[in-house]
Amino acid sequence: MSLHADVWAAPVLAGAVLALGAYVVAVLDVAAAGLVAGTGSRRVLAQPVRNVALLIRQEPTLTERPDRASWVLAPALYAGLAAAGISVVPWSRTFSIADVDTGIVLWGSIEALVVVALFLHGWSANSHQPLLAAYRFVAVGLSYLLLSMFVLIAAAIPAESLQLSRIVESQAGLWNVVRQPLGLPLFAVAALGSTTWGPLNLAAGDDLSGGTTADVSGLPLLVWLGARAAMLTAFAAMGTAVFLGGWHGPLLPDPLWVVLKTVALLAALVASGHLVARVRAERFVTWCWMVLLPLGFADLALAGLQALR
Amino acid sequence: MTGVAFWVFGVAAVVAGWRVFRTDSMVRATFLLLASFLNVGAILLLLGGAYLGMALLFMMTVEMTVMVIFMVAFMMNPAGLNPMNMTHQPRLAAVAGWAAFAGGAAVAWRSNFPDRPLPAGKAVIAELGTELMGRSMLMFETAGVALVATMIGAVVLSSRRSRYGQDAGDDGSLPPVLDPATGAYPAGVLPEPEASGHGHHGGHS
Amino acid sequence: MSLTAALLIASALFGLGLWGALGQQSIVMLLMGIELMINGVMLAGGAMWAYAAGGEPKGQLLVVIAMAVMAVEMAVGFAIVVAVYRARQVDLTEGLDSLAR
Amino acid sequence: MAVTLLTRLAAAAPVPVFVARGGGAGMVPAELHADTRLRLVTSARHATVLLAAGRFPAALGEALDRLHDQLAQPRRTVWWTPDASVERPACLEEGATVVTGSDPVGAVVAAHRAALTEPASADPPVLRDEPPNPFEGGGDHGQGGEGMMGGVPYGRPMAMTADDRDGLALDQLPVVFGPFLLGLPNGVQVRAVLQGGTLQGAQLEQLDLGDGPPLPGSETDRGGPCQHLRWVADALRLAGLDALGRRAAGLARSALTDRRACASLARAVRRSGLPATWSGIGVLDGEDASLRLERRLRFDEPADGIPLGRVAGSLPGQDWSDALVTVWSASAPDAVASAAQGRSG
Repeated sequence: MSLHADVWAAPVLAGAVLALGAYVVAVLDVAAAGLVAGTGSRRVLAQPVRNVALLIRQEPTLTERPDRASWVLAPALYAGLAAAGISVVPWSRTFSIADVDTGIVLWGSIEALVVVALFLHGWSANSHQPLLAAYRFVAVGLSYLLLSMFVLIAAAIPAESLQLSRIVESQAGLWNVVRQPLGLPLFAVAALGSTTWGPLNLAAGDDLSGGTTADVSGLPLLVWLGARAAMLTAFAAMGTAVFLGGWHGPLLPDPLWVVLKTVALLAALVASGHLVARVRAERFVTWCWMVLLPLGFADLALAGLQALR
Repeated sequence: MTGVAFWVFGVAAVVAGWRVFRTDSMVRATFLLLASFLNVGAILLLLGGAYLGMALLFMMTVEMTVMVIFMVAFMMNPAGLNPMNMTHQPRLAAVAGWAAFAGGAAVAWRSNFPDRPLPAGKAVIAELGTELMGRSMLMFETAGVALVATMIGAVVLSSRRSRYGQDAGDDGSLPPVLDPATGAYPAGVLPEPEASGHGHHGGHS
Repeated sequence: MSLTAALLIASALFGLGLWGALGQQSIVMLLMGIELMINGVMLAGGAMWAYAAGGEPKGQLLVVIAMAVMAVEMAVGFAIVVAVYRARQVDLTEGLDSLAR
Repeated sequence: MAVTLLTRLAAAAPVPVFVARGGGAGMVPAELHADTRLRLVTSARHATVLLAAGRFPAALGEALDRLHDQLAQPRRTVWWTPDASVERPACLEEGATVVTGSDPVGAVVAAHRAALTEPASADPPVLRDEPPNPFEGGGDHGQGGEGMMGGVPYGRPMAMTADDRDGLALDQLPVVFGPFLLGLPNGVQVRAVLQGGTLQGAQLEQLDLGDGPPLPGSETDRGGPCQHLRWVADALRLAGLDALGRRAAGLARSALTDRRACASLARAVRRSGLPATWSGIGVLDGEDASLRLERRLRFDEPADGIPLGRVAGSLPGQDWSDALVTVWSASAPDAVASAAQGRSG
């Protein structure tokens, strides 16, 4: 069975992993942007550090009569959810930070609470564009949530467990990405949605002057953007565990496989942001219910049939 | 340790539940209710209901997200920036609330429930699954059918062209005319003129 | 942590919910009161399951059914709010004192 | 030591700059996106430097002052203008660096470094921290109207109910967007009535852009590849394709347009799915935003800009983002800008 981290060490460990992950996301983002723009990829390692330094030096601003408690709590909630998410991901056969036996259900709750965090962030500024972004995000969020739950439950069926380590173990012979080919793409939709990233950047885009972040600057903005990148890392790690076979792989040690697969998945998610145009919210919601959700059903039905065989 | 955590979650659940009806901001009210649910979910986890607690977190979060949109859409002054009072029969409500609490507390205090604690190491999640798909399948399926019926009913009730045909438009909540030739409406349901139809948020002038 | 303590908190939640459901004018707030009452019921059910029923799976089933009831209550409640609002532009219980349009 | 290291790192970061386009600026500032020393931001809150490009008379100047005060400290203001003798708003009076040449990037970077290293001479606010209009409340709770609703406390109308497309009469909120928003032609602001994220009504107002010479570069190649590429650069930013927008801006800046590079950009844009995403948005005169994008990518002669009044008429019922796409594609912002210049010349 899996080893759990100590109660007090767990948050520190999760925070460290996520900080590193957020840095990797930022580096990948700068590199991908440079490649697509044709401006080259010089200073990719230094630029994220400089941007962080600038945000630390910038003073936070206030709007007129914001909902202060929510404004402070929303970024903290987002970051905390990312930490909870990364905690259930197993890094090797013997270690994950907190391998709870209802890992999949916990992940579902995290995705649902992300919608709350984003809504609060947009709502609390008492300003138009953040509020528009918040409304829009709730519509989108409620659409992709079901999708993600379906594919995660489908992955739990062959493992006969809701626990992440058991789900990885069940992929020893065949990875879920082959066994349930619809799973990973649909999970990626939820990943991009929950982090409002790339083609699904509906709550932080330039069409709304930065969406929920439009009136945030300085340290609160840094926390929010950091939490967003950390959440993307958590999603990539989760995708690795559930669909890409987690630690399974030849020659290399377990954790290295997890890291490699996670970074590869992150690179794909980040690159999509520079290659694919942002979808329209209304059209996405329609697609989600009319096309993607039936696909999610199909994924679940396929997993069920395979289990009956 | 678990004892302290239990009381922290318990008090937080009660305080959040109390603040729900004491804040002006509808968004805060909704998320305070969510906080109350999350704390109860945490208590269920402490009690050993590994699946129940998690499911509560998940369900209530989604439910409250829908709730908050309703709050902002339908309530006037949803941010609570203007002070206002939206209560009635406060004394009756308070008395009933205290009475319910007193009754429950008396039961908790005085009753002798059998002392049969949850055995340690019981596979509660697997047991729940077997129960739902085995002995109690009928009950579970009934709940499922009820949920589907609810979904259909809710859509029919809230849809614009609901009860009376495809293109009824605004007349969706009006019964059809009795006699198409004269256009007569049933007694008492004459469509009101536009102006008086917008006595918005009535009772607050 | 004991059965008595859990039932005490559950009755506090139930009482608060009843207070809110009876005292609030807005239909949506009334729904929130009912939700809080069911919250208390679920806690009581969970506590009984853990302390007095020896972990009998039917206890868990009861809580699951309570959750389903809550989902139904909420969906139907919101549908009624929308229907009433469409017809009368009110969201207060006082606007619902008659079933006629 | 630590603090100086932090400052040194911050000073070396790409400068987050908010570009406000005024009279005579045309679409030239779009080219700034190509410079890797800068990072164009769409919210003033994220910027350290406010780059005011062109003229800002009267109402436009007031809007610029309000925008200026929203930048977080430390901040600096740079005024890019061919003629610094024209009327200027308060935020461009003192302390603002004036650039009259064709390249403001050096000045912007210098301003950014100065902002971080010399906090003593911070760029102070020019307006007092108070609502733009006095409180005019009335009613039971000071809200300004009858009962619970309505009124204009602080000069901003409260949300009121009105019919909408679902047949539910929910609150609608009158708001003003612009005039420095990405996707709006220079000096244009939107008076919108919002219900949720949907526009129920919209007016487009062209604020006075003043008289004077245009920014260097805006006269070159009107209607030619450069103008199209500038338009495409902004359109791509609006669509969330920042990096591709940077490529388009780079091509626009390099004046002698490399045909192969342009073709490759057009391919990348088509591959991104943007034409499909924009199909069906803002149909006016038989063309939607997608067709207008295609026309720009092919460097076809632009259709004459559709008058702002007609564009505004097509906005109700659209989502806010679709509305921005409609305005940016249909109003032909270069035509708007050159019309304003033609009037001045």
